[in-house]
This record gives sequence, structure tokens and C-alpha cells, in this order.
Amino acid sequence: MNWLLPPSYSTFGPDIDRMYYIILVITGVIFVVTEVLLVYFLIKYRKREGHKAEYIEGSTKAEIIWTAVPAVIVVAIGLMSAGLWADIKDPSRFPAGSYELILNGRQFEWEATYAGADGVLETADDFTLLNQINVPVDRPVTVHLRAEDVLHSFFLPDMRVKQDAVPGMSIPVWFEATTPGEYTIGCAELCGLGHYTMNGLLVVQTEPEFEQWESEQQVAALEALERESPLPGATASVPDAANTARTSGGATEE
Amino acid sequence: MSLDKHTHPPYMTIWAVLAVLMFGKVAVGLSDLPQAVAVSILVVISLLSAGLVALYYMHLRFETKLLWALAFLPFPLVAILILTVIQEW
Amino acid sequence: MESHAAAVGLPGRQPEIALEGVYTKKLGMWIFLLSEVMFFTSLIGAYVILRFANPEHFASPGEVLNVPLTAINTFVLICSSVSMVKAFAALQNGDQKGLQLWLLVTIVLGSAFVGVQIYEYIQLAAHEGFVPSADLYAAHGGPLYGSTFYVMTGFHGTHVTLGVLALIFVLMQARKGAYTPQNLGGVEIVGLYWHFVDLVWIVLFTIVYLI
Amino acid sequence: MSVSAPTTDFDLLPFAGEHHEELPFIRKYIFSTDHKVIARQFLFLSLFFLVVGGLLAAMIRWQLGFPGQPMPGGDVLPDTMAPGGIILPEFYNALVTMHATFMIFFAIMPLLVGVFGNLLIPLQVGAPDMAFPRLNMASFWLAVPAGVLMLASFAVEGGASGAGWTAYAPLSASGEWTGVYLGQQLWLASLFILGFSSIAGSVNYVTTVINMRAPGLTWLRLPLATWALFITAWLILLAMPILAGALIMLLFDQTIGTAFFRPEVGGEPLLWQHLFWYFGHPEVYILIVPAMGIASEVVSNGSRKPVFGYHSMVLAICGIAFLGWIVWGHHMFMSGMNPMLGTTFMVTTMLIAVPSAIKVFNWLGTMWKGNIHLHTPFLHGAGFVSLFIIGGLSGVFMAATPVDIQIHDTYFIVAHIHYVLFGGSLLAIFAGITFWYPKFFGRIMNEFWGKVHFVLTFILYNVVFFPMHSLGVQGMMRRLYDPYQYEIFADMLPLNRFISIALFALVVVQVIFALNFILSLRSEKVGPNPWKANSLEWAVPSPPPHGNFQHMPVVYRGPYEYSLPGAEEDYILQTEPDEEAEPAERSVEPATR
Repeated sequence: MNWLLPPSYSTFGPDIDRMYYIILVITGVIFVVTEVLLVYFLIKYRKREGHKAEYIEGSTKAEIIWTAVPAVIVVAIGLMSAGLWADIKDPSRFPAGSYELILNGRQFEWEATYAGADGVLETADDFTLLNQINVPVDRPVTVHLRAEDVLHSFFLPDMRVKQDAVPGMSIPVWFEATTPGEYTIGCAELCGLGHYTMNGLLVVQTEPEFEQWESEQQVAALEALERESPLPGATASVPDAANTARTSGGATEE
Repeated sequence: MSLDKHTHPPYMTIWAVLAVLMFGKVAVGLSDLPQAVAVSILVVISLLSAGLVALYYMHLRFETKLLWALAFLPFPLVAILILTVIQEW
Repeated sequence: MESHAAAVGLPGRQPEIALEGVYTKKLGMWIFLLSEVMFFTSLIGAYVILRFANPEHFASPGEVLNVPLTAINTFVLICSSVSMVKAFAALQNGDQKGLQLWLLVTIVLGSAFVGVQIYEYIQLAAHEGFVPSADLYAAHGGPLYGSTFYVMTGFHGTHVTLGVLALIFVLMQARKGAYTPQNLGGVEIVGLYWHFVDLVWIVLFTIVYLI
Repeated sequence: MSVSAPTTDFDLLPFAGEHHEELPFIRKYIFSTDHKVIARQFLFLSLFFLVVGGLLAAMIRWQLGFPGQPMPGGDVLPDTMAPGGIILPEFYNALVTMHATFMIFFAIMPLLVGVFGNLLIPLQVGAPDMAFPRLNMASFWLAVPAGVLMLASFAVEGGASGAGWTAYAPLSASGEWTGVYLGQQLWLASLFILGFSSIAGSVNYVTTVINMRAPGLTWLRLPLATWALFITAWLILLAMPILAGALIMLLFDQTIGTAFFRPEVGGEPLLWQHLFWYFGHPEVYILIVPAMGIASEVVSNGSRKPVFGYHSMVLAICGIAFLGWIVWGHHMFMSGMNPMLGTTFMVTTMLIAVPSAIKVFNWLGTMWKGNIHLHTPFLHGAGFVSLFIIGGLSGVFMAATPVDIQIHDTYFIVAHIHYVLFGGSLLAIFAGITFWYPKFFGRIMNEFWGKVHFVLTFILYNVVFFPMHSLGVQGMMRRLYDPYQYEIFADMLPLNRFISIALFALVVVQVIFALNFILSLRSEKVGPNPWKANSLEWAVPSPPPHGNFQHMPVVYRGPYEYSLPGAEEDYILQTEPDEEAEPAERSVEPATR
């Protein structure tokens, strides 16, 4: 059993962890004090022959104290976390110059769509990735989160990122990875019988690695586009050959 | 509504007022006033006629203040729900 | 409840403890009406929010819905509210005949209201293609318009029908002379419910038909 | 004062025992309008559903502890659920959904509101029965079909609803996503009918408390159990209809194909979440406030000392009731709700921690300088207080929005839910059943086995649920059929297996309570006031006769005047005339002693 949060690898991760530990300390102290007090009272004031309880109806002074003190503590915690919450979730405070991509959740897989050679999302030359997202390290990334069928929840435990994907909405989610490596993508909202199979891979690459990977993908996408239809017709979301599509749990209704 | 008092509230006049208000609403509704203006007028009129029905036909006006409090209880909750959820869009 | 109190030799309730003048049945009905307010809040609130979220789904007044017919229908319901109050006033004066007459008028007006509404549904569904289910929806506006319209007005219509049934029951009791100026419980309770249903329609008519 | 033999016009020989397979029979279905009979009927109904909910929990823990392995006794289940005893993913989702639905709507809520509301309110306010006895009977006989419909949803084609007890749209809005069509519709219809049952009951409770209090029983002389049930009735009255409306809209989405919550035809999934949680948060206070009331009663009785700060306890309950309406957004921080709304809901949620803190400190204040009798109800009450502290404090983690990012929809939330619902409400229910057993059946439960059951339950309970905080902090999500698919959770299998085994032991330990409950139906009869308490229900014989009071009781004092200086006993019934009071008030003959 481990009460410490797993290590975080995003810029706002440590701030969230600090909030968790502050609350852990405060609630820990209150927990110990109250439980010890309870046990102490049970032992000290246990029934003894001839002893009578003291007729005390209460004391307004005590009431005021244990109304004001908890109120101050909880409001303080609230104010501390309000700023951090706005930085993470309020689109108007997202860092500028972030790398954009679209993530589409559907029953039992994640599909990431990257801007193709023209650098503009949702154009013919976009390339997609199934159940895998590659992002550059030390650079803010904005994921435009969407869902096709039911609610899903984009959860990066190592990056301290969680956001429900709602069909009909495109919700921006940002994070900035600090260390390259392979991390887990999870679905945290019940989305049907294959909910537990919706795990994916977040690959954080160094700048050169990412540049190289991205250009390869773009070229592959362009070639696929040429082969398929010489005229740049409808946006063909070409299943990326490089990534083996994971066999999803249930039949994915297209 | 104590039993001995037989003077009834002016039911017929209230009926006339309600009818006038209702047809007035229809006129405002079908007129081509800008929507914001029309909506606010309509809301005011319907709250007014709803109040009239509650006060005189449901005899709220002659009941104890506590019943007024009970009758009024759900309306702040209604306002909280609609005004909060509407922020979403 | 009265039979219990008698059985156990209980003197009547001390009025100063109870809510002065609001005897148990009336208090129970008022409290039930509060829960009804919240039920309609849920439906009307959903309509207001959905209309605010997707205005393009909804048509402006008169385009799809037949406002003149419903205006007359609303007038019918207002008249039924008056006849209900006249019935209650008649009972207070001890006029049993007047009570039964006005109750009958209320029942007729109430049934007329439900009849007109059913006729309106048939008109809308048959000719305009204005139906609750999204896939069959064909009228101007979008499927949300049909869904919200039918659920709100349908549940209100159901409440009016239940009101009419209750009024019929009260009329039968009145014929048997169950109500006296001292024991006007049943009539006042049905009256409160009826006025509440009329009150909901005043709000509903405005929001659905006129905005 | 001779007490004439209670002329009970009903013949009730309950031999209900909730052995696992056997359904509790009442030998004769009694269409009675006596609030005490209805309380007993609710008791047997909800204890039965408590057992059903417990079995579903055991199956969930089996799948999490021994994923994919055949469940002992699992071959009883049809192949659509568990071929060869191995639980299928869709059945697991149904288990998760129905465990929560049965426990919340058909076990804890009826046990707290249906059972103790019906038994205590008329007795504690000094009324012969509820304001509307027939409506009260209808309230029970509406809950039965609701329960039957919910049980039936397991047997229909496609199985029971698998969209979670919160039934988030669009997953719940159309069977296309889960393959469950009729099961989801039955789920919706069943809760809709249960809504009627709750509203009928609450209208009764509120009217009885307002209008039928005995003379002298002012608002500030009401016992805290009745205060809690009164405020809870208000919460039900104003919250259940919202759920009823939302359920109807979802039911039409499912059946007629309307567009309320189906995004592909223009609906708004977030609207369902707002409506559900606007009902949902008052609902979770409906599940805890009566438990707080019961805890105050047994803690004060056990400590032989007045409740510390009665006025602030009442204010705290009212505070919880008001604040309960403006916090629902904290269930939706991650749901795509406007982040600025998140900040407002975070502040209101932080504030609602204050009334709970006040109550905890007042319970501790009650025990301070008491003369504590460690009888079973008090033990459960003290257990409630200690576990409610943990439940309340773990709520602060989720109220802080950034921390919620990591722990939302993980096992941290599951731990919090079970600390307030199992450690909180269920322990208070055990306290209540043991404390008012004389008023239910005229006998008393065995103290020794009561203590054995408490100690084993308390220990095993913490062994099962405290580690779940750790699972949640590691990020393990809720409702995962097989969490070990994720490599980062693979090493959590041993801990999950340990929790599962501990839970099986916990379920087995509950047999002690069941046996104690059943065998005590035959134990020796007890007098009107075995626990030496003060409120009015202890001024009538056990079990109280039809009509409860021989004469209209007159109340002279508060409900918690334990160890009054100068009084010979350490308790004084509320009907005891006040020596200093002027003679006029003592004219009416006090009720039977």
C-alpha cells in the first residue's frame, strides 16, 4: 500500500501533487486528533459505579471555534487550488505556441489526428494514429478532445491530466511533458463493455526524434493520398500503417 | 381562510384580469417585438397572473406566513438550477 | 386520521401547535404541490436549457404551433379555475346545489381543455409531422422541438386529466352530502390542485407557445 | 396506571430471516395502515435488498480479486452472465450498476427513511399515526413493485442496465452502445415508481411533524432523529421529482427515440448530468442526514449525557440541507462543465464540510465527561462517528479541484463513498435497529453477539475499504472489468485480491447480525424503556399498541435531559412534569410510565 502519488512528468504535475500533500497533512492531523480524542473519551469516561455524567448542554464558545476554524481551513484550501485549476482548465490561460492535435474517443479506442504537411488540422493530408499519441517533450501540447459515440475520459495518470470527452463537444486539454518516455493513456469514464480495453500509449519524444517521426508520417500520408486518389478529394483518414491497430475488445461499430 | 368570513375575494374581477393578461400575452407573443423585449414582457405577465391565481384562488393571501414560506420554498431552487446550468452554453 | 384519534380517545389537536388554520389535509396538499413544482421544473428547465443551447431547433411563435386555438384553450382553463373557486365559495355558504353545479362546470371545462389538446396533438402529428421521436420528425425546427413540446404539454395534460377524475370523485361525494361548511376538506384540496395545474399551464403556455 | 392489553387487530408473526436463498416471507401480507407495521414491512424489504446488494458486491470483488477465474457457485448463473462461472464484461458492468442501485435506492434509503421515518416520527412527536395512513401504506406498496421491476431487469434479454447507477447519457440513452435495451428501460421505470413511493412517504413525514406534535413539544424539544428525518423528507420532496422528470426524459429517449440526451440528434449529454446530480447531491444527504440523527440519539443515550450543542446540531442539519442544493457540480469537475463553474462549486463544496465538522465535534463533546455505557447501539454510533470522520476528510481531497483531476473516477472515490455509506449510514442503521428493536418487536437483541458483530465488522470493514484510498491514489479507475490490462495497474492485483478476501469475510460476519436479528424475535420480552431513554417512544409499551398513546402525551422537557442534577435516575422522560413549572401545566395526566 502506498499513499504517495506516483511520480508526475508534466509541468503542473508537481503543483497538483503539492496540493494533495498539503491536504493530506491537514486532514491527517485532524484525523489523528479527532480519532485519538474519541478513543480517549471512550476509555476515560467509561461507565463506573456511582459516577454520574456531567449535565452539560453545550457551549456557544466551543461552537463558534469549531465553526470558524474548519471554515477558514477549507476556504484557504479552496483559494489555494482555484488558481491552479484555472491555469489547467481555463482555455484563455493556455500557454501560447502549443503543438495541436485532435483526439477522438470512440467505443474502445483512441484515434489521434495530426496536422499533415500543410500544418493545418482537419485537411486532406492529416495522418492518424490508433491508441497512440506522440508528443514532443518540453513543449505545451493542446489536445482537442472529442468523442464519437458515448462519454469517454482522457486520463494520463503520469501527466495528471483527466478530461471527459463529450460527443458533440470539442474540449481543449493541455499539458507539457517534462521527460521523454512511454506513458499510459486510460479511459476513466464507463463507456460500455470494452471500457477496460481502452488503454493506449503516450510516447514523449525529444525534439529531434519527434521532428523526424512527424516528417516520416507526413510523407507516408502524402504518398497514401497520391496512391488513393490523385485529386485531393475528401479527407481520407488513412489508418497509419506503422502502428498496429490494437484488437479492441468488442466489435467497433463504425 | 377562516370559516366565518363569508366575504369572498373578488373572484370575477380577478378572472377578468387573468383573461385580459392572457390575451395580452398572446398579442405580445405574436407581435414582432425583438425577442429579448417580448420574452421579458411575457415572463413578467405570466408571473403576475401566476401570482394572482396563487394569492386569490389558492387563498394564499389569507393563510399564515409560514405557508407563504413553504409555498415560496422551491422557487430559489428552480432559479439556481436553470441559471447555473445555462452558463454552460 | 380522524377515526384513529377517536379510537384512542385523543382530544382534538391543539391548534396553537399546528400551523394555525391549516388543517392536515390542506397542509399535505400544499406540500405535495411543492414536489409537483420541482417535477415541472425538471421538464421546463430541460426545455429552457435545450432551447438556449440549440436555438435553431425551435421555431418562433405561431410558425408550427396553433396559437389562437391554444389561446382559447387557455381561456377555457382560466374559466375552469373560476368555476372551481365558485364551487368552493358555494360550499362555504352551505349551498350544496351550487357546489354540485359549479363542480360539474369545472369538470366540463377541464375535459374540454384536454379534448382540445388531444385534437391539437392529432393535428400537429398527422399534418405537420411534428412528432416526439427524432427519426420521424419532419416539421420546421429540429427533433428537440417535438421532444420537449410533447413531454411538457403531455405531462401537464395528464395532470389535468387526473384533476378531472378527482373532481368527478368529489362531485359524487358531494352528491352524497359529504361536504359541509365545517368539513370542506375534499373540495378545497381538489381546488388547490386544480388551481396549481392552471398556474403551471399559464407558465407553460407562455414559454412554449409565445416565446 | 394499568396498561390494557394492546388490542392489535393484526396478527403478525414475523419469522423473516434473510438466509441467502430464502426470500423473507411475512406469513400474511398485511395491508395495514399502522405506521409501525409499515416500518416492519420496509425493514424486511430493505434488509432483503441489502443482502442482494451484498451478494452483487461479493461478485464484483471476485472479478477484481480473481479476474477471469470461475467463481465458486458461479455456474448457477446463466451463460449470458457468467459462462462456466467466469463473469463476462457486460455482466460486470451490470453488477457494478445494480450493486449501487440496490444499495442506494432499495437498501440504505428505505432503511433510513422508510423504516426509521415510519417507526420514529409518529412515536417521537406523540401522534397516534401518520397524517395520512392510507398514503403511507401506498408508499410501501409502491416500493415493492419498484423492487420487483429492478430485480426483473436481470432476467430480461440483454441483461440488467450496465450504464452505472448514474446512467450517464449517451451510454444510457440508447441500447445501441451497451446492447441493453429492456434492462435499461426497466431500471428507469423502477426508479420512477420508487420516486412516487418516496414522495408519498415524505408528504406524510412533513405533515405529521408540522401538524401533529403533542402539546408542549415545541420545535426545539424535538429529538434529533425526528429533526433529521424531517429535513430529509424535505430533501426528498424537492429532489426526487427532479430525478423523476430526468428519468422520464431518458426513458423516452430509450423508447420513443426523443432527443433530450442523444447528441447525434441534437440532445445534450451534460444536461442529464446536471439534472441527475442536482437530484444526486441532495440524495447523498438523504442517505447520511438520518444516520446523523440516529447517531446523535445513541451517542447521547450511551454517554448518559445531553447532546452537546443541541441548537447548533439542528442548525447544522439545516445548513447541510440548504448548502446541499448548490454543490452538485463537484460531481462534474471533469465532465466538460465550464471550468469557471467548477471554481464556484469548489467553494460551495468546501463550505458544506463545515456543518459536518460541527456535528462531529458535537458528538465528541457529547461523549466528553459522560458516563459511557458501551452498549451495542452506542458502539455502532461511536463507529459511525469515527468512520464518518474519515469519509468527511477524504471528501476534502475531491473538493479541491486540481487534486480531483488525479483521483476523479478512481478507487479513491469508491473508498469515500463506502466510508460515508457503509461506515456511516449502515453502521447507524445497525445502531438504529439494535436500539429500537424493542419498539419493532417488543424484545431485545443479544448484547454479546451484538458486540461481537460490531467488533468484527468494524475491523474487517477498515481492512476492506481503507486500502482503496491507496488504489485510488495510484490512479486505478472505477468500473474496470479487468484493470490489470493496464500495465501500471498490473502490480495492484495482490492488494485487490487481499481486499476481495477481506470482503468475503466481512459478508460472512454479517450472518452474526442476521442470526442475532432473527433469533431475538423469540428472546425475552422487554418493558417500555430498556435503554432508559427520554423521548416519547419510550413512554409507550414495546411494541406500542395500535394508536400508540393511551392519552395525549404532554411534553415538558427536552429529549436529552440525561443525568439531570437533582433527579434520582440519570434519565427523565419528556413527559415528566417540570417541578418548577406552574401547576396549570401539570394538570393533564402524564402518559403511561
